[in-house]
Amino acid sequence: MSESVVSEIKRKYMHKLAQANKRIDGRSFNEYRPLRIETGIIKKAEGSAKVELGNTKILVGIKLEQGEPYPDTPDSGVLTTNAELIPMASPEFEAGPPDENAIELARVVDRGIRETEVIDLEKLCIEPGEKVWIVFIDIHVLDYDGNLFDASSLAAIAALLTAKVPNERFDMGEDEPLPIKNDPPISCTFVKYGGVIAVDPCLEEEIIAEARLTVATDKDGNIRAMQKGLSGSFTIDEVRKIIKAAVDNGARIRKILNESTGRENGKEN
Amino acid sequence: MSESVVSEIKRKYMHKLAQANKRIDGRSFNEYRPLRIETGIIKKAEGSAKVELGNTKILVGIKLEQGEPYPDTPDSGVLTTNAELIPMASPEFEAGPPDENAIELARVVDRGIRETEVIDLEKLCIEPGEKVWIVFIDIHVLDYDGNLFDASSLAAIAALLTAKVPNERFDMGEDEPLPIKNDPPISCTFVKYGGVIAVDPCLEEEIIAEARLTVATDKDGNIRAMQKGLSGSFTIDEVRKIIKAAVDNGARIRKILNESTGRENGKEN
Amino acid sequence: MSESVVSEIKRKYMHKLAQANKRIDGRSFNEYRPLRIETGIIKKAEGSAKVELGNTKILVGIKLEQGEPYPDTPDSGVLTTNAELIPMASPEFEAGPPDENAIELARVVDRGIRETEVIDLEKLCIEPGEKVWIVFIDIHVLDYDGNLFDASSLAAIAALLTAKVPNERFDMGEDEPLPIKNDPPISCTFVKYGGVIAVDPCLEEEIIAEARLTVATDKDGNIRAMQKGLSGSFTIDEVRKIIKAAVDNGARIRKILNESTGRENGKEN
Amino acid sequence: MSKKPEDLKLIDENGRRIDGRKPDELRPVKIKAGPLYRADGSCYIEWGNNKILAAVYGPKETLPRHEQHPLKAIVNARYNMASFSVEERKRPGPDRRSIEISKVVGEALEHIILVEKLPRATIDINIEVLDADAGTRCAGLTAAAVALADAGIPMRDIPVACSAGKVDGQVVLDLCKEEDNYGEADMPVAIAPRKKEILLLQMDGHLTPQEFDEALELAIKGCEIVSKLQKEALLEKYIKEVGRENE
Amino acid sequence: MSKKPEDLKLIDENGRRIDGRKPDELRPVKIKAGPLYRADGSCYIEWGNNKILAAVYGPKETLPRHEQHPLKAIVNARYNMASFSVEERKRPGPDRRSIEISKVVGEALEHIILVEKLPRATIDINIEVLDADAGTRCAGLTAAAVALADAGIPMRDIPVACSAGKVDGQVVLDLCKEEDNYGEADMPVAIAPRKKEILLLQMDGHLTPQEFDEALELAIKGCEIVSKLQKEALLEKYIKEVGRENE
Amino acid sequence: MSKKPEDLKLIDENGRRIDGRKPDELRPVKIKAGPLYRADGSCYIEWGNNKILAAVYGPKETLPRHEQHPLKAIVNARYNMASFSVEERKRPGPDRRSIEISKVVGEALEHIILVEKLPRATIDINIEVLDADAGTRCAGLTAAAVALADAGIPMRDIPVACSAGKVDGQVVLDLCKEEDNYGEADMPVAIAPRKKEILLLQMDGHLTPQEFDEALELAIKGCEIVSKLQKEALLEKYIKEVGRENE
Repeated sequence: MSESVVSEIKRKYMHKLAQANKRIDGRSFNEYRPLRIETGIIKKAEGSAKVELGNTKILVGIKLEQGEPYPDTPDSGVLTTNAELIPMASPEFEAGPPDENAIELARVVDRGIRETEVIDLEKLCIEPGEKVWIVFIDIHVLDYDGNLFDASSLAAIAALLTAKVPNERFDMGEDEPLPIKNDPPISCTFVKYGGVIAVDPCLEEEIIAEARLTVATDKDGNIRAMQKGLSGSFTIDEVRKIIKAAVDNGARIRKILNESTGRENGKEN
Repeated sequence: MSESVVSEIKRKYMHKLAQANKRIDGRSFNEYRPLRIETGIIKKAEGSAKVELGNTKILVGIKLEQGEPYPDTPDSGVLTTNAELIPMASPEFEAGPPDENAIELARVVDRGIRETEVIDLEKLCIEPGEKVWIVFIDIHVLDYDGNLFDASSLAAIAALLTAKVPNERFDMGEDEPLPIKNDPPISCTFVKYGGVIAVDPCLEEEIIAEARLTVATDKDGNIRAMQKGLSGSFTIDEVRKIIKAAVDNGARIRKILNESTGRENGKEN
Repeated sequence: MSESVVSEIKRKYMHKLAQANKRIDGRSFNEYRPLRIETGIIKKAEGSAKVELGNTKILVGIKLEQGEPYPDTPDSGVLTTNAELIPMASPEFEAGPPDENAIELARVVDRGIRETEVIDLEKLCIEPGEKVWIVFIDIHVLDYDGNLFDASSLAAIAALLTAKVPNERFDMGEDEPLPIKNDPPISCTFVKYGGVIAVDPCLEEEIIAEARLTVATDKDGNIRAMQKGLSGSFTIDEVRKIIKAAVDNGARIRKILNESTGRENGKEN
Repeated sequence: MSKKPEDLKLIDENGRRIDGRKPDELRPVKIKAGPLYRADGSCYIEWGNNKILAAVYGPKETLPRHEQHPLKAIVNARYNMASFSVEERKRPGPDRRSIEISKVVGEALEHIILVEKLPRATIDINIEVLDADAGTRCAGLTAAAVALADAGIPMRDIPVACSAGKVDGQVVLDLCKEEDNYGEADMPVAIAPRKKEILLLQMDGHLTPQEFDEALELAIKGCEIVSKLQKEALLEKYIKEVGRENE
Repeated sequence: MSKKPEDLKLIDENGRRIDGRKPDELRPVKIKAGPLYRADGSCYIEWGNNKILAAVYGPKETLPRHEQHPLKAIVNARYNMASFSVEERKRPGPDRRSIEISKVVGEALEHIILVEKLPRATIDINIEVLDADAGTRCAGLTAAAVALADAGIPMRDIPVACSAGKVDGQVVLDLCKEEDNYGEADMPVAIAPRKKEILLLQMDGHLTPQEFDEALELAIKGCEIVSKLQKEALLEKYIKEVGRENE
Repeated sequence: MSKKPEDLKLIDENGRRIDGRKPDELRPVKIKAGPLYRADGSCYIEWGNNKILAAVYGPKETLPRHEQHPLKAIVNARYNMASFSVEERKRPGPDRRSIEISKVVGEALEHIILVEKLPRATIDINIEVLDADAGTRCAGLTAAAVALADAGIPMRDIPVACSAGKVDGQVVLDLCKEEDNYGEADMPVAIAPRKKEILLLQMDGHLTPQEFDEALELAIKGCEIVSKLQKEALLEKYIKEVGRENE
């Protein structure tokens, strides 16, 4: 994003730091920024979470509406994920329909939740073939200082884990918790620049990054999703190293997620 | 609109005129331009009216179609207002979807009609919750020489007052007049420039205007809608003075409206 | 298209050639380029045809879906034609919604098929007023070297003549051939430049062409459609001469079409 | 060209058409030059039940500059139907039909404008159909030509358009709505009348080469009648203006 | 202003409103200056159940250059509702309502910015409604004004907004959702408090001239209360920053 | 990765897959370089039932100029599915899936182009899926790489792509449609074969780290087989051209 406007001087400076085993914000290469998750903050939403990852701030709101199921899954609720890179979050973001960056972000978050079957979509069927719950995950990027993939994915999951089905609004009885099926995957993103690999890149690192790899892992240390980005390449060994680090970081992040969503004991609904 | 292209010289000249208590087209500051309303001119439309206000020309056409009501008002017809600032009317207007000026115009005209309940929407229900009449008000600006708000609002009202429900076209019996509920509000627009306040601005005045205020009043002299525009400000006293003038002008305009729509005696359908 | 970028030199050279009774690719003025039609090449489509006309390559795919009929023809299937001038085919084509050239192309092809009633749309009614087959003709221009009108029209017709109704995909029994009603019209396009009229223009001729005329004729030598294009004019005599040539070329092209679609004996379904 | 109801006769036993006209008779046509204040040139036409306004802006500098043509003026035509101009309300904005008509009408008019005298300029032609009956493209082109003349755009001639077609097997002039819907062919034609150059020519339906010749001749005859009305409208405006100046 | 259910009383026998407030009482308002990292200036406001963020970017060079204004800064305001901020999910992107609000809020704020000191520049104002109750345009404008000050944009004053209206025949301050839906008039007002200049004024419903005077006076009173909270929020941030610098 | 019907077996008792292949067996792949006339480089690929065309235009000057990159070429990839290439007709134009694929494929190819040798230039890569089976992004990237070479774009290597995945608990190469729908993981991989650099890597499903290693190895093996076919296709075209020149 906007690579051409960054001076070569800055790039060279950061490469030099990398050679000296240093990051521009003083972290070690395997150090995640401070992470804060807050849920249930939007009254009008069925679920919501704000994630602060360093200076990056993401707000995710969940809305449930009723609609028709897809013809090929008449017994299942529908999941749809949208990301808005609003101009508030960065001078580089422009108003208008989602661009390729917003679309990639929404699709990666969506696949992580969908493929792992975090939500029990079959329990969101109201009338088979006729009426089901549609779960809208809306990712609102408020402040952009790098690593939207991890922050957005976490915020979406935290919002889902604490969301409700709004039966009352539709005169269908009392609200109930959104049915959760599987433990969510934890996404962990790495970038490569100047010969080093850094976890949880801040914006200045993203701007000069050559390649990016996001790995989502489950609580058993298995891989649930991967997404490589940018025009640089990885060696096979680098990928293996990243997977290992993603599993390690994933466990720590999962703990924070569980604490902030009242799932400390790891028990599932 | 296009302020930057007007020479400062013109602005200064008009300010000088204003100090000498003169307007560029010779009118007094409380003088409305000649107003002409013609109805029933479009054969294919259910109602239509052409308003000529000085050189400004507006054509409004009314179409009625059948559709679903809004879920929260299952017993009511639907009203929808659209304004097209077509390139025919001015070299500044561009083809394409309505811009913010067209949208503000449509919304102000719409609110005036909707909030005062000019149309009896409940009589436009065909089958509760299933099928109602949808009233489309389409404002077509043909020639732009200032004060679109008043001219469009008048044309929309004149077209509605003389419109029919096209029962025949839908094999539902004979056509009947569109049910009118309340006496329409009359919109009156003022601009401020160079220390003076002028009613019914022509285009040259609009270009240099600092602030604009539209006040819609009913036949009892009450205020039914206001819309301030442009980046200048008004004092409280200026607003009071404008309201008084809007009531006075409103009575004169209402007379012309009633004459041209066959409502001379003020009797309502 | 991109006239302004062609050097005047090229234009003058081609005018000189024309005076010497020569075309830039060596053909005579009434000579069509080699034509090759291949059908049934896209497995996922209900019908498909690739037309190679000189270097111009067009792929047309037919899809049938189910949907509602138009209210005024409740017993008829629906025909819809779309053309995509994809950037693959020419450096002048841009991604995005169809421009005026693509729209004119699609509409001319569509009218030729619709007005002649090539498809028996009444046989494509499934449930009157409720459900009918919608026939999608999608014209995909792959390689653009002039005369898209004739090549696209031929490809669309060849694809239709060999298409099937996908009953199996909708659990409605076995697939059957798309019902064909009338013999298709054959479109033949001419351009005028430097005082001559040339059939089947290549791209270099189209760029400098002053006027274009497409004439579609049926097997009895009658005129079924005409479309004049570009900003030049024709005399009445030129139009008459073109019609004559369109009938002659049409017969030859029809033979190739029938051979490649298995309609050699001219018998209709 | 929809399927005709079986009992519908478009030509009666006396050879009269469904609206009472003879085969070679035009609908009533009224033309007024210069009705608009802002436009550089304008024209209002009533042609049968069609009501159409045309406005011309230009010549003006083409902007942004990289779109300028160094050798000639760019002619943009925009044909638009008001949403209330048709039986069932039309969504505002261009549909595929109006984009095609804008293209063919613009190309036809461009031929007659001395574009090479106006390099780097743009001429915008706006055609607004306010009330639509059959034949709007011919009426719109005819009005646009008057608006161009009213704007003082240099032209070789004043184009004019009229359609002919085939109805119940008979070649007729200037099809009305029912004839357009249920006839066998419709053929809009625009010409530059001075040299009878054909500027616009479209056809759908079924014509033998002989019928085509007949229809083309008829359409040109219609064009020549309307051409006179165009010139009268321009003259009337000119006389009024001169009158005003002499007051 | 929907049709009121017949048994709904918006003012009770003690003169209390449906949410317990007195007629001239504001909902609780909390303002925080500078919560965002990337923006040049920002503000978070909670006003009743409204939760709104405002961010300002600029002044920066207007690009592309041909859009620069040679004599003043261009002020772009963008009011946006998050799709989850309302009862029924809103489709992302601007609708007609938010386009109108962006326009009137931007015009109101432009008046108070010293735009003539920043020729060729652009100032972007973003207002994001995260949780919506009635009165978002007033709360959003109020937050945007703080964000502008936080960004160090030169201003003549700090604008502030508040609505008044009529409910069950009574003029009241700062309508809540039910009052907005079933009341008789709603009138958002924005002022520059120093000289009581009226920057934004909209009204729908039914007010006699006397009621209008009363409502305007009440709205201005509300503005003045909120204006103090704006200044406290800016002061608090200033004190924090000074404190940090002195550490 | 939809829910698998219970009685569906994707691997039979003999270890054969649903289309008869062995776990490490590719579908039939045919590549033809240079089938298009207008494009600067092109390639047609058939991979199983996939039929895909790729075309390259460039390097050409980036326009408008303010979008030029002073230090390198801009690489634009556009992956598009023809509306008739899938079971249920697809609306023309880019959907979210094709926008994402365009992005990841373009980024992968950019790495291998010597963009720094072509400052201010643009290279446009068009991938048109004409008939779609599983694995279109791998087949499309593979074809695009051949088209780039055919266009004479300077490259460090010729990229190639192939997917691996997991089906009925077994790691397999090059998933077909049923395996993609009902398998446990799909992982498209693109590499620069000379140094085995990983250019594209996506995965959805469930893999243990061991399975991932196995799948990656298998995908690279598949890439190497297809890489040979790419080079043969380019050689064949080269020989034909030389032959023609020597005639």
